[in-house]
Amino acid sequence: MSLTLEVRDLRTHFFTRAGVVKAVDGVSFTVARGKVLGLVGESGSGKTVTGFSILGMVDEPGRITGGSILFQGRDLATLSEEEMRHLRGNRIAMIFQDPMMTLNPVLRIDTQMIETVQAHEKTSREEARQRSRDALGMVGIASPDERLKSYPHQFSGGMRQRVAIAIALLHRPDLIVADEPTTALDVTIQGQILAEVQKLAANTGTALIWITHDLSVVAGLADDIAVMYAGRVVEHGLVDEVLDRPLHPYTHGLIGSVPSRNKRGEPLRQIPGMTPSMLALPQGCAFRARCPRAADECLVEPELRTILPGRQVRCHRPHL
Amino acid sequence: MMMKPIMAVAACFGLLCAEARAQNLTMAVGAPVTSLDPHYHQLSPNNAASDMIFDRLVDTDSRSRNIPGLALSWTTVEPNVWEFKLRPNVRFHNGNPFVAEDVAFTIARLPNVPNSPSSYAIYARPITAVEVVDPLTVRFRTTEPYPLLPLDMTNVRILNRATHERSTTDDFNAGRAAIGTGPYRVVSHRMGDRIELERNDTYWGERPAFGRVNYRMITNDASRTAALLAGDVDVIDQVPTSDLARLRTDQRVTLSEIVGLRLIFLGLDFARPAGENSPFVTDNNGQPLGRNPLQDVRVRRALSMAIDRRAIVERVMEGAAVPASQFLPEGTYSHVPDMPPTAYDADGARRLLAEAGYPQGFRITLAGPNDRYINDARIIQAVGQMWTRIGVRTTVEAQPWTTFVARAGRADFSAFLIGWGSNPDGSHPLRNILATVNRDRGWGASNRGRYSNARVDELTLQSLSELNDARREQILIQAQRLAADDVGVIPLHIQTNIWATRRGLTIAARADELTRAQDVRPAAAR
Amino acid sequence: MSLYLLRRLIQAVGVMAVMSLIVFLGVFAIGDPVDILIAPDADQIERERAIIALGLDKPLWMQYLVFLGNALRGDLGRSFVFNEPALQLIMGRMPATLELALGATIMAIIIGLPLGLYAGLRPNGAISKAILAISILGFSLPTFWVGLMLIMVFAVQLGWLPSTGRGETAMLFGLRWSFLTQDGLAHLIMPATNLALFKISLVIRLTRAGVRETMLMDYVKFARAKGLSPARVTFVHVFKNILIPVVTVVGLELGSTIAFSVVTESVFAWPGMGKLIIDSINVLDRPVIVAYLMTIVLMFITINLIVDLTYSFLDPRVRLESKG
Amino acid sequence: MSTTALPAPAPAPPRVETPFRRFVSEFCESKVALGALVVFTLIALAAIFAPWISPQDPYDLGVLDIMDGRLEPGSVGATGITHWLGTDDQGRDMLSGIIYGLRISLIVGAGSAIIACLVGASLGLLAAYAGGRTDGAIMRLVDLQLSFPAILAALMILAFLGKGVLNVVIALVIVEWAYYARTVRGTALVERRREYIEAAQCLALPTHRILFRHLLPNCLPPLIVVGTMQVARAIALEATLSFLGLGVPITEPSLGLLIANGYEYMLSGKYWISFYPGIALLITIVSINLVGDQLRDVLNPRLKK
Repeated sequence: MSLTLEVRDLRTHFFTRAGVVKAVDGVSFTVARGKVLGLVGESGSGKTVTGFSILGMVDEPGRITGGSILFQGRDLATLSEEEMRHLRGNRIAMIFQDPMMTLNPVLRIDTQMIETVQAHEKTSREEARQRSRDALGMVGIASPDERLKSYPHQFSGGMRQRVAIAIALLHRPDLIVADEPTTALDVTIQGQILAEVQKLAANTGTALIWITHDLSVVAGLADDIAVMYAGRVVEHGLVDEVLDRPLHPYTHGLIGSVPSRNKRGEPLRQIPGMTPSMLALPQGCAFRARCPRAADECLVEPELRTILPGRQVRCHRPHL
Repeated sequence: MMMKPIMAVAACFGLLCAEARAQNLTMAVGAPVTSLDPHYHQLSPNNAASDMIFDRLVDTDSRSRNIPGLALSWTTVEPNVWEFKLRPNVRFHNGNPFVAEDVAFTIARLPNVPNSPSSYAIYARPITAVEVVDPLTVRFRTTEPYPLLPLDMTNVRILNRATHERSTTDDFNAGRAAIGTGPYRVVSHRMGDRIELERNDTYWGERPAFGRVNYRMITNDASRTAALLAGDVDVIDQVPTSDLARLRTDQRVTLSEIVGLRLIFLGLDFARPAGENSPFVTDNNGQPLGRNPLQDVRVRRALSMAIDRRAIVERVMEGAAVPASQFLPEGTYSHVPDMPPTAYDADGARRLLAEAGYPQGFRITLAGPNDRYINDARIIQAVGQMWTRIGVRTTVEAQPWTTFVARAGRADFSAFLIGWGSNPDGSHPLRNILATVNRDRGWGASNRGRYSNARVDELTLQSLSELNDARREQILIQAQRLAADDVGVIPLHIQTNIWATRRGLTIAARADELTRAQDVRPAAAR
Repeated sequence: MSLYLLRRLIQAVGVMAVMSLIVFLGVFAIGDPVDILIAPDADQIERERAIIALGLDKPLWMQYLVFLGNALRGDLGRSFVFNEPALQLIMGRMPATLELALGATIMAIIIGLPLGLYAGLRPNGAISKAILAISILGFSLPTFWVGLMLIMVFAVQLGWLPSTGRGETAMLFGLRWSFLTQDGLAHLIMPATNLALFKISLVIRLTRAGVRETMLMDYVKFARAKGLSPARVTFVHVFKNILIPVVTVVGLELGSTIAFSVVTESVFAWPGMGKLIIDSINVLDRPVIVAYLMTIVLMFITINLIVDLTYSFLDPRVRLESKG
Repeated sequence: MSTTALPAPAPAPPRVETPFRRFVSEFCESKVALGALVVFTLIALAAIFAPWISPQDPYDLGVLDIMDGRLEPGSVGATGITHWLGTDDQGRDMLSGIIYGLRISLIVGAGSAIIACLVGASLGLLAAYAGGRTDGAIMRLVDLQLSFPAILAALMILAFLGKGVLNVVIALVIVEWAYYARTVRGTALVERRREYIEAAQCLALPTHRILFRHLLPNCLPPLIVVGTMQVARAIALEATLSFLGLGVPITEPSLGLLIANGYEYMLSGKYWISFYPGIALLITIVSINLVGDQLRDVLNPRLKK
């Protein structure tokens, strides 16, 4: 099993006027070829920043301050912007959350696809167009020739996301970072897209990082799962194992709040409290204040420990 | 070795340029010429342009005294017949000879220029017939003895019947018909921008100094001065007083000045009778007074005495004016002698006000234009300061001429500043400003204060049929003195007309404000 | 499309009728042209003759009807002052103003867009801040003052450029243009700069604001994630999106420059329409004012039409058929 | 809350971020903008308290004396006042004139810009939102307005209403509103195609709510750009009108009128008559715009993370 991506102790900090925001603070995980990693967490937990860090697209005032991102053995954190650019959209692609906003409204679909092809390969326009057409076909868009000549606003949301996915697939990348790509879509379309992405990943050997806050999405899709809280991975393992037997109290709470897992008639369980401000994280475990199992020892920050085979957790008092 | 011919060529070229520069004259005037038709629109800039192209029977010198022009002499052969002897051997630019027939044609044309916004017809109106005695003698017949006819003729530029029989104003503006007997001929005309002229080498009079003239219109005062300082133009007129201090000391510039014929004065409300309110006069609390204090000669005198004319001339006009007591400057026909400008006497003014029943003064609004006369808006503020100091609290209201003149014409104001450019004859301001408004006589057309004095009217009428110049002058002086004693208007100052030329040139400054190329000469040739 | 144009045309005619009515009433309210035009020593008889000669003796409504009747035949009247058909007068002055306005607009775009782009892409850089600060100077001082300063420095002190006037012209399409000769171009530089200052600032600021916003849009991030070069991201993805406000304002400004070049033209003695209109307003030369305004309205409507058409070209979401 | 955890000895109690505090602290992020705000506040205070701080009442003709006219900076006039910035041609103390002039200029500039913005933006939004005949009518009105020279408009107002500061404001509003309308419409036309407007329409929200709560905020950035510039433009336009004799009354000069008056003396080296008012105008406009720039950046929802 070869690793496509190995993130080790990644730190991405934002240097704002109010202080340093450690949006990603010591995150580690791996994704193997053809596998899907679900990166799960509440909004503000740092999962999106992790995704952008991998693509080398962290905007000011943020920057990667430590750790390594090994992509097929090369450390992305050390590459120049130009080298990074050649990987982006080519070997590593990204799919964004809001399909309404990801396509440039004033450019035709063909322009936006062809430029992607030509950004990384010296091909003729005609050939690039051919590739684009094929990619549209691949994601299930009918009459791609016609659709190429359209503008984004002439598509529905689901169709636009398919276009975005088609763009991501143009160069048959080795890694796709998908940032909540189905959140904005309705459930039936969400299902279709999930199924197609899964099929593609399996067929092409593309590794996939699926960023989401929705455990139910990951359940059917991912191989591995990494749960993030306040900029750190708090639990990492195979998807079935984590979902069946969450070790971290936060993961536990998350699973408890998924509607389908609750019994009918019972009130939904919620994690009490709010996501802490990233500017003023409490000392010790960041989850301490909301944790039903918190104790004195939680005032000391826990390490990510391997406590079961293939299972890592960052907690002094895991559910064992 | 190659250097020599090049330098020689360069030297030649330099000489040529110097020669060309000596031959060329660029003038910038502040008021746009609106037509080259000499009978289309009575307007100083147009008259100046016409003066370069056409001639008048009676010319005027720089101090506006009549001198022979196309006529060599004139006299009354009968009380109501004037005879003019014409200058022989004068030719129009196109070679046609100038003869008496052309005078008859010109007089006939004056009332018949279509669409004219202000025609020259008034100069033809007293004339009942033009008789061509011989090619060089012409007689004008009038209904009554008419002493002003030679003066009227200074306003009429002579055209050629053969050339201009069918010419329209458009033909003149296009330059096609701009053919006269004058010192310059038109090369091209771009309306509102420039006129290009070239010397008429067959001119009967003194040969103009410059072969080609570029007559440009630069209406913005500061830009006009800047153009002179930048060396882009050789002569400018209407030098702004604010630039005088600098230009007087600038080695590159020569100034030419002459006291003009334009009086700046204050008009007062005589339209409302003594027992009525004047629209812009109130008591000190802003309440109506119930009477018009301006009908009281003591109040008028007080207002005049309160004004420090010397201060206005020195501080506001920067010396470009002389304090005045009357319309015509010293040395002009019918100037009233021994009548100095009212002396500044604030205490005396306060006493007079108290005598008239206003020991605490009153409030008044002084109106005036802000784009018409030199420093007009500044002058009314200065007068406002002075009046306020004697207890007449003054509000100053300056506005563009367009709105001002309409209101002044309706006698809307209680006190206002205005100017009057006179012909050098006392009857001119008397008839237009001081005479009672009378449509049939055509009097008081510019009497915006509605001043009225029967004795002044009577004397004015008398002067208009008196052919003896000396007797006439006495009548005019008497009438003007009466009106001045009555404070019919409050004279402030007579403007000085100022031109600036680059050093090495000189221009004969003219009292009538006209800027003409033939008046410019190299300084050495003076 | 042609229906759309037709409708705009009909609206234009309506606007022009309204405009002419306003001018008739306005000029009537301001004052009487005869008061201003007539020689001070003209008597009442001469005055009445002039009133008849200018057609001002009839009641205002009748004057307006006469005007409308003539206007339908393409005759907007003759200038009171110049005795020339007003329209011909304006057309004669138009090239001068047009080249001044175009010169200024081109300067604004050539200078403003790149500086605005730069300032938008590096919002926190020292150069960007300097650009922004200096751009404020461009519209802080009154035009007439800046104009005189330009003349003082470049004509009087340095002697580099001619102080005023239009200079030599050459004929093209039967009209006189000064940008075709070297002398003419030298005369054009200062007044065009004077007019352009405000516009340059405006373009800089609009562009900067647009770029800053657009840079944060998802589609720009997505474009970067596609691995596009920064140049392509900036000049295709960002640029095309900021063009709408820029085109709107530059279009508007072109119009208003033509309409309001009054001050610059008078300071630089530039014989254009602006100088003509201020002179005409000063003497209440109504036919010229009316004809001028109708010309300007027509021009504005044309420019706005072009701007609107450009919208749909620039942004596929704006559709002509969805508008009235 | 947990039962077992000890009260957390947090390193610093997290500040309560009310929107206003957040706004203030974000605004203060730029030292330049903060400085500009301080300068502008001083200017505004000077304008408000003009009668108490200026050495002379420059509007009272009775205390002016033309014999004190055009004194150089630092001269002592006949009344014993030291004229630190010199005097103008009427003997008006320039410092006093500038302080009072600021007042007029701010009223004229800000007043007309605000009113014109309210009128123009509303009409522009309505035009873009309603489309059809409404759009056509409003936009033709805009065409009409934009082509109508400010000078003629001002002259007409002068003829109808007479002179005065308020009338200048009215003239400027009449001239300026169309700019706002046109600018807002351009942006709003794009924005109204966006889905959130459709959503709002589906919810059957009242039109004014859609216009002002949904459409307007998204058209705000270009509007603020144009708006802060139009304040400057209004002040400059007032100066131009004054230059042409159509502005405020000459005895109550604004900064623009002071500049226009002194303009004629520039060539003869009496720089102070227009230079100091020019500097005052420059500082005012620069500070307004720096504040405006920062406001725009802070208020712009899209520039926030």
